Amino acid sequence: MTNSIGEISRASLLLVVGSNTTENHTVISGKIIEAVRNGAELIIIDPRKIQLSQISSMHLRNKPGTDVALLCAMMKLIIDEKLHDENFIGERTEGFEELKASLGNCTSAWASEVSGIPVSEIEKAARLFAGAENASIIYCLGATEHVSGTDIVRTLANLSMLTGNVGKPSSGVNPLRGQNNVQGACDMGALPNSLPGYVNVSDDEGRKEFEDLWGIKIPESPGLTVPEMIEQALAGRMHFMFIMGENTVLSEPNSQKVIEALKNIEFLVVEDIMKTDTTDLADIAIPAACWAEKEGTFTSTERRVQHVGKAVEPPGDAKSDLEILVRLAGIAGAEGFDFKNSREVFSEITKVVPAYAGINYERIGTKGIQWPCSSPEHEGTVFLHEKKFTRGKGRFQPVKYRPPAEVPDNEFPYVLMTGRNAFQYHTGTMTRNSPSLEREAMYPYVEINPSDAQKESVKGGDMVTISTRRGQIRLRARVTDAVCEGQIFIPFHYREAPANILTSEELDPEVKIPELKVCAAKIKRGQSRGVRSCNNTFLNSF
Amino acid sequence: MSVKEEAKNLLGKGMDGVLFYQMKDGSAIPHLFTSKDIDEMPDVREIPDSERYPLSDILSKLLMRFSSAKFGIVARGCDERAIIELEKHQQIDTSRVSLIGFACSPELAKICSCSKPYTESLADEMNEAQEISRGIESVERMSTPARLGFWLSNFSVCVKCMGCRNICPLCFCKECSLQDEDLVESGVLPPSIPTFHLLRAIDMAGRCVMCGLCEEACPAGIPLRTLYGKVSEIVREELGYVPGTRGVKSPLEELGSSVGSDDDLKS
Amino acid sequence: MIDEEMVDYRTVPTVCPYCGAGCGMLLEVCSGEVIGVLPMKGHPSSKGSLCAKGWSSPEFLKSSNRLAKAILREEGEEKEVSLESALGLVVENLNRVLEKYGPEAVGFISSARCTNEENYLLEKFARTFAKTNNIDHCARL
Amino acid sequence: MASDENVLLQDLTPIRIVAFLCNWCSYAGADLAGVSRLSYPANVVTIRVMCSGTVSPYHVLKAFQSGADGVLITGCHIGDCHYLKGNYMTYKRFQVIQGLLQFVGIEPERFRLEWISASEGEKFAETVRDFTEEVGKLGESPLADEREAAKSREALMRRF
Repeated sequence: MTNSIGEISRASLLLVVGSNTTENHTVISGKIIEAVRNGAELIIIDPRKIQLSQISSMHLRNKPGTDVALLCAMMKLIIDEKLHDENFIGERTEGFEELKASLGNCTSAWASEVSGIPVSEIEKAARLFAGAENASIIYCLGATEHVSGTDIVRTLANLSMLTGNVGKPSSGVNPLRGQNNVQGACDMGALPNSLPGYVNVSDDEGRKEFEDLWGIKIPESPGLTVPEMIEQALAGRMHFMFIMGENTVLSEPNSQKVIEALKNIEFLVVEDIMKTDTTDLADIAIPAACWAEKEGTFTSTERRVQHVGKAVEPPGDAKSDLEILVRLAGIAGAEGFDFKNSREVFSEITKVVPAYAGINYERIGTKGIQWPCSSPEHEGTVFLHEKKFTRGKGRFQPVKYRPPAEVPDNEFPYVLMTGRNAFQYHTGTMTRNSPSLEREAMYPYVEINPSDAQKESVKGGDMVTISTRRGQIRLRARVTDAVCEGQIFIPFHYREAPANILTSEELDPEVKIPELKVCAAKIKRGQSRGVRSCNNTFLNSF
Repeated sequence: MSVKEEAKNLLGKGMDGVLFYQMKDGSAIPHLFTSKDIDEMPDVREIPDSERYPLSDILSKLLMRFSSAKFGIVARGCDERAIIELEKHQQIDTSRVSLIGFACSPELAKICSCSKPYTESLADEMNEAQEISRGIESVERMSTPARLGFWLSNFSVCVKCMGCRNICPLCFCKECSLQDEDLVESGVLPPSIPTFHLLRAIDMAGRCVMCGLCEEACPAGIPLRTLYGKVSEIVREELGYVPGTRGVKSPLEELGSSVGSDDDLKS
Repeated sequence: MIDEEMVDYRTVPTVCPYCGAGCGMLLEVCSGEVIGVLPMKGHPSSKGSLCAKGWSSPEFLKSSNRLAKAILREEGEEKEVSLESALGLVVENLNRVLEKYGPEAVGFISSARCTNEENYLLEKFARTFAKTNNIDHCARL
Repeated sequence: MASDENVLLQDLTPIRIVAFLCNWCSYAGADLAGVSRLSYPANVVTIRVMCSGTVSPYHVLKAFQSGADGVLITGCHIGDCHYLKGNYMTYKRFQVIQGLLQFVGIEPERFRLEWISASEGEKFAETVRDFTEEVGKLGESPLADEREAAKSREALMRRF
């Protein structure tokens, strides 16, 4: 996030793109609700009806994967009507003319055609956004899990800079991180193309510093992303894999392929806190301590480095991942792993990641510190880019709309979207073992629009088979207008009906994010089981 | 005498621990002080106003877990009221509890709209409590449809975190009506409107000690104090009962205790 | 005062293990056991709120599905092994693969569920010991 | 909860009333009304309970949730309760529920408590007639389209 969670409630306009905030980032949605109570306009761009829709000023339910078109048309209108912030663009940015030129054909009429949103709505949203004092953009994986995932992020940044909504409070471009420490894992360089602190591995100077520090030569070409590793494994070129705390089988797209790939690896090590579908495939499964059983730091979506306290001892032989890695390095004879505890590791981190330089455990305390924090005197940074952008001037990066990779056809007429619900989390490793959450959302289900349900003669609670080119799953239908006609939605938490059997592994060419939010599917009504045996009202809200 | 000295006295008199807050990196967190660390007990003035926790609920858990231990507690007015009410529901055995009372700051009392921001032991030194409306009047001034709109829109942003129930010192039932499938459908957001919130309001009747922790815990900012405050007002005015006061149990808990005059009832 | 039982109750400030919002929470600990959770009132962003998941986070700690022993799978047979020998096997196989196929044939998947320190260590291990950039995590999911 | 009440209620338009009748007095009173061929509107679904004091607030809320436009509780007169003081409890609860309903914007006239003895067939018929008329004037319960009513952004922004 360029800005902080606390600032959201003071924004005068919030643009929420592809985020079911209430269900997935509940406490952040609380800030959005507070902003609306304070009179903020709320514009939602999301094909699905979400809980925030009922308090929104506008809900643009566009066709999945067409966000870029919609936003480009909004920008064109803003420029055409001279609603953009000329001072900001002049002083702080470059490449405006290129952006303007690139938007030439992005008329509202065109965007309306592509996205299915009426021209008047697009124009109204554009004017509202441009007219707002502090407009804050909040987006999540609904926006980015597309083949055009990078484009949408650029488009949002363009829109934000165009209207001068960067570098001031209650504005900015704010991705909501789905997991407690995605931000930190990226900061730490657990990425194939970057070293800690986002130093590119191909950057000779940057790499050199690490080579000197670690006393070892680092390969200069970027490594493989998870989807690419899976490809390699499938091709028989990946012989050893170490998975630390991830249920890859359920979380990656096209599960059947993932299972095959993992089976194909000669030696697979999986570390986890629970028995999962992935540990079941491991040659060695190593028991890990969970968050309550170890000390360390997490970095939240607002760049807040926070302390995780150890409350209890882990069960049995389980050890913290840190201890396991240190012992592993010890056995392997690797140098530079002589750490007694997380504090010592953290102090090394502060030496290699400039944004963390001024942070230590004492300063983190119970309230955390937001990076960048360059020195022990620096108080941390509430919002980024106040005076200047990291690279100096903010660069507009023109983007061209690309449709999703797999669109519905006669055989597979529905657009399948996947996501989470409020009471389960990711692959359910934790939530499905928590009775009070499991009771709320015990059964896998597919959301179907009432008119589609009628077409397919499906009633709420019926068992249906959903299939795509990659596989099929059986689950219950939930008939609801939360999804538009021609679209279906399946939460991916459930191993008994894993949605990722269905999903497409088409990747964004730049950052390799899979297109989990759009693929083509069909519905087949299965045998109807006793409806009463499961939660009837929930499934049949119509 | 400071609370620390009073707490030390209690430990000297055979108490096993004293429940209060510990200051950790600028945050107040609940902690049970024993003779080992009693010296670290902070003064009541060090506790930030915004950092209150359901100490009475924690005390109840401790009493059940350590079935013969005796505890002291450094309590605010609302903690004490909750303890009294919990005792009436057999959730706390006060013969194993000693209470050290303190008064909240005037600022906090104002934020909480609290009419009794101190414990009974301090009642003589304090000014006569004044009754403060908790937004009830302004809701009542609305027209009936506006009132309905106000509440339904507030309920509609509920995220069913159960924070209001979880943090409530008076919510101790093993089986919760909010998890009754017949009343509140599971898995649906917002939870059944308005049933979910009315159920909780009804359950608060004759119990709510107006500590306000529910409203503070609500991520959606629903004005729960106002809702439960109204229920408490009805119970006080119609049934003559104020939760958290010593003496009789709530008339809603007891079958047959008489209410009003028989003439009232016959009409 | 009681002699046998040692009374203790403390709360441990920590961060919610679920989404990236990073809400502050306190774990209530009694005799080495987590007995509950409270929202951290003074937390700068969550300000004393939690969601349904945060409130129920201690529930999975004692799940019967917890992995408590290292498990070795050989020819379809599962057996429990000591952590030390499990780690020994990991190193043995890693070295074997590195020798036979080179660093391109090994991959490390880190986790957005683990701490900064752990991510840093795994990344460092992959790059310095296995000499590969094949390190990634689930940021895209 | 798929329920038989729902099915019944759907057939009885436009006004739907749920009446809880105590077994010993009011149910007998209703029976007498029937035997005496007294006419009263057919909008009412009766639920027989052993004592009006067993009607939990949850039942009342459930009735409204299931689409009732009005809820009527009837019991023995004070002093006549077959469980001695069950109806005192009814009265206490009634006050709290009615006050709460009023506070959240549901007309208090939709919820009524009447004491009807076994011999008061006429009173039962009259009560149902009167209550149906009163609720009829108010129209359908605003809770029937709860989600529509909840949509208002303006209402959320309203401050004290």
